[in-house]
Order: sequence, then C-alpha cells, then structure tokens
Amino acid sequence: MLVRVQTDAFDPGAESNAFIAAHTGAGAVVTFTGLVRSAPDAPVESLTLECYPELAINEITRLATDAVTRFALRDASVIHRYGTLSATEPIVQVMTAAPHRAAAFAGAEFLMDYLKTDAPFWKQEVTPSGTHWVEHNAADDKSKARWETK
Amino acid sequence: MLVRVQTDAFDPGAESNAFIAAHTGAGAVVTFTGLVRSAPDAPVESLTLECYPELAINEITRLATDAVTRFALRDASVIHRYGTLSATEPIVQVMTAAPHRAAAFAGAEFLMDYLKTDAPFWKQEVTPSGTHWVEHNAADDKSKARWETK
Amino acid sequence: MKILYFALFRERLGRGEEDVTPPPWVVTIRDLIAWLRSRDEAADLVFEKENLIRAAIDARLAKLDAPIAGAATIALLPPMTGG
Amino acid sequence: MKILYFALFRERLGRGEEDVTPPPWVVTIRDLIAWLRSRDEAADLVFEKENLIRAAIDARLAKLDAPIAGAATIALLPPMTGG
Repeated sequence: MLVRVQTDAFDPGAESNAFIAAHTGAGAVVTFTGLVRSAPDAPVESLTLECYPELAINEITRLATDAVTRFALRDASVIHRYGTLSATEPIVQVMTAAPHRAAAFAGAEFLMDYLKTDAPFWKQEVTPSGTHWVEHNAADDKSKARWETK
Repeated sequence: MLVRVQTDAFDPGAESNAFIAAHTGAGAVVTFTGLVRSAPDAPVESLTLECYPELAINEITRLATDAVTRFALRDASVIHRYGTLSATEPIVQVMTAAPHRAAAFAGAEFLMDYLKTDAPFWKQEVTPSGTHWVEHNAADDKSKARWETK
Repeated sequence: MKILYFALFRERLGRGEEDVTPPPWVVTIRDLIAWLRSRDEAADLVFEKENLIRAAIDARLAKLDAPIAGAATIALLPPMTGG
Repeated sequence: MKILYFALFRERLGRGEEDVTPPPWVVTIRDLIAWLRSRDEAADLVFEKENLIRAAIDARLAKLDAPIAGAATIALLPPMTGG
C-alpha cells in the first residue's frame, strides 16, 4: 500500500503501470486520476493546494487500509499533490487492484469519496476574476454517507 | 472516441496518458484495466480470446456512444485484445473522462458491464488441468440489468 | 447467405462458416436455427437451448425474431465472455 | 501546546500556529475553541460556526468533544476540499 503526499508532479500512466506490475494476476485494476479542471466558461489559471502533510499521510493510510479490508482488495494506493499546480495537471491518483471489477471500482470510489471530506487539503483557485478558496461541496458529504449506510 | 480491437499488446499507462492528454480540463479520468487473472489456487498459463472483430467494433462503438450520452462524458475509449495472451497481460482497457468523478466512474462501470455481455469475445483458458471455454457468468447479466432499471 | 459460427459453436460443428440457401419459410433467425437443426444432427444438439444463442445480422446484434431478408451474413454466437 | 491553523483559518487569523497554555477548565477541543474565541476578536469570528470546524490531535482527526489532555499539537481545520 503506497501513500504519497508530495509537491512534485507525477506521471499518471507510469504510476498505473508500476501498480499493475506489482499486482500481477489481480484481474482488475481501476485508476482514478483527478486533474485541475478548466473550462472555457470557468477558466482556471492555477490551483494551489494547502496541506497538512502529517495528517494527510495518517488519514489516507487509514482510508486505504479500510478500503482494502472492506472490499477485499489486493491493494490500494493513493498519490496526492499539494502546492501550486497549473491547469490540466494531475492532482490525485487512486489505484485499486482486486480479483474482480466490482470490488476494484467500489474501492476506488470509496477512497475518492472519503478523500474529498477527510483528507486535509484545501484548494485555492486562481482565475481571471481573482483568487478564492474552493468551497466545500455538500454533495461530497452525501457521496461519503452512502458508504456508511451499507 | 477511440475503439480498438486488436491482437497486439498495448501499454496501459501509455494509453491512459494519451487519453488524459487528449482531454485536458476534464477534471476526472477513470481507467479500468482488465488483466489475465492467475492465482496460485487457480493458475492460468494462457488465455485465448476468439473474436468477431467487425461486430466487436460496431457494438463497442455503440456502447461507448451510449455511455457518453447517458453520463454526459467528455469522451470514452475502449481497447480490447483478442488472440493468445499470457498470464498477467492486459486484456481490456476502458477510459472515461468527465467534469466530475461520479460520471467518470459510472461511465466506466456501465461500459465494462455491457462489454461482458454484448461484446463478441469468447475466452478459452489453458490451465495445468487442460483447456476449456470460460462459462458465461450469470452475475454479469445482473450487473448489466442494474443500468436498465435506472 | 453466409452463416458464421464462433467459439463453442464453431468447435462443435467443426466449421466456422458456411454458405446456405434457406427455403422460403425461413423468415427470422429463429426459423433459420430451426432449419439448420433439421438438416444436421450436430447442429440439432448445438442449438438445442435457445437461451444460449445470440445472433448478429451483418455485424449488428439482432434478436432471434429479427427477419433475415436481405442479410448477407448471419452470425450465431454462444454467450459472450469478453471484457 | 501548539495550535495549527490551516487555509481560510490561517489566512483570517494571520498566523499558521501559536503556542498556548489553556486554563484548567479547557478539557475538550470544543472548550479550546471557546477559550480561543474569548481571547481574540478575530478568532471569535473565524470559529463562529462550529459545523465548519474540523480538528486533529497529534495528526489524527478528532471530534470536537475529544479530550486534549496530553496532546502536543491541536490542528483546527476548515472543511476539506482535496481529492
């Protein structure tokens, strides 16, 4: 189980390949890559993520351990950047390996839902109209809650 | 929308990176990679996939188009191998890009569920105890059915 | 009209394709299957369970009650196991 | 005891950390927040809405009613927006 919280950029495909190579015979691997979003109607010049790295490592490790147990995954890994990122750069990557696809998908969704609410990162967007903290999305609490009722 | 049905091997990470690069600003990319499964208690030496390529291209293109419309994806791509594959080689890769993670995950799961039942591939496993056709899994029909009731 | 057989069907019938000229009463794929079964003992066994047969007309999936008029190629397929 | 502030809290308070010695009645994180608010007008505003405060004790997430006895570092965090 690899958990990395870093300011350096990472290569999504190279990370996927390393993860796949480490779990030969797994059958199913799901990779989620979150990128700095920028649309013509909502342009983002850059994104700065503030982070509490020590807490991030502890919480993400706990979440990944939970996901492996809960969905009987072969493994789960998380890479999360902080610092200043340009538009379109990868922010986060979650990878899960399991014997079958349903568990790999569920594990990756579970991890993303909990990362949104429990991992200590705070996004600040630089747009043509100024700099502002991204507001916490109430939909993320709802996404997380679905795992608690199961 | 890239749909490839091929005997050649592919590089999962390189395909993900190319997909990500083609959809800058999308926010969320999900990659599913299906590999030849082999476990100590169920060893597989090789897997041969028979295919009806013309039908595969048509059906997968239809499914990917459906997925893009249904989940408002930026794009969806599918690569599926046929021929003889060694244990641990990638068989299939599905990639989806969307503004937010829920759509990207749902689109990838939808595509995998339908590929299992509607894409004309037939697996034959070579194991230490002999060669046999993989039986169609009734659970796959159930996974597909959940999208029809929504 | 060409018929294609795949996987277990191909293996059990000992052929991957054949050219046929069905009689006029063969209107749908279901009729075609009935006619193929009536001609050939191996086919009669292979196509015994209708729920284990999928079909395509000119490389598009089709239901068994689809009409075959004008089709160049009909494929008969066992349940799929890809993905 | 060290207190860490992050993101909007850090920005609004004009500091990322401070060393404090709370009085004996401060038993839980909730008490600590009440004490911080009583000391400082900026803190009083920043920590007005309890449902917008998350907390950690020694780099582990903690509920606001968690006791702080023995803690070296308490972090006060606005709702997270990572992932």
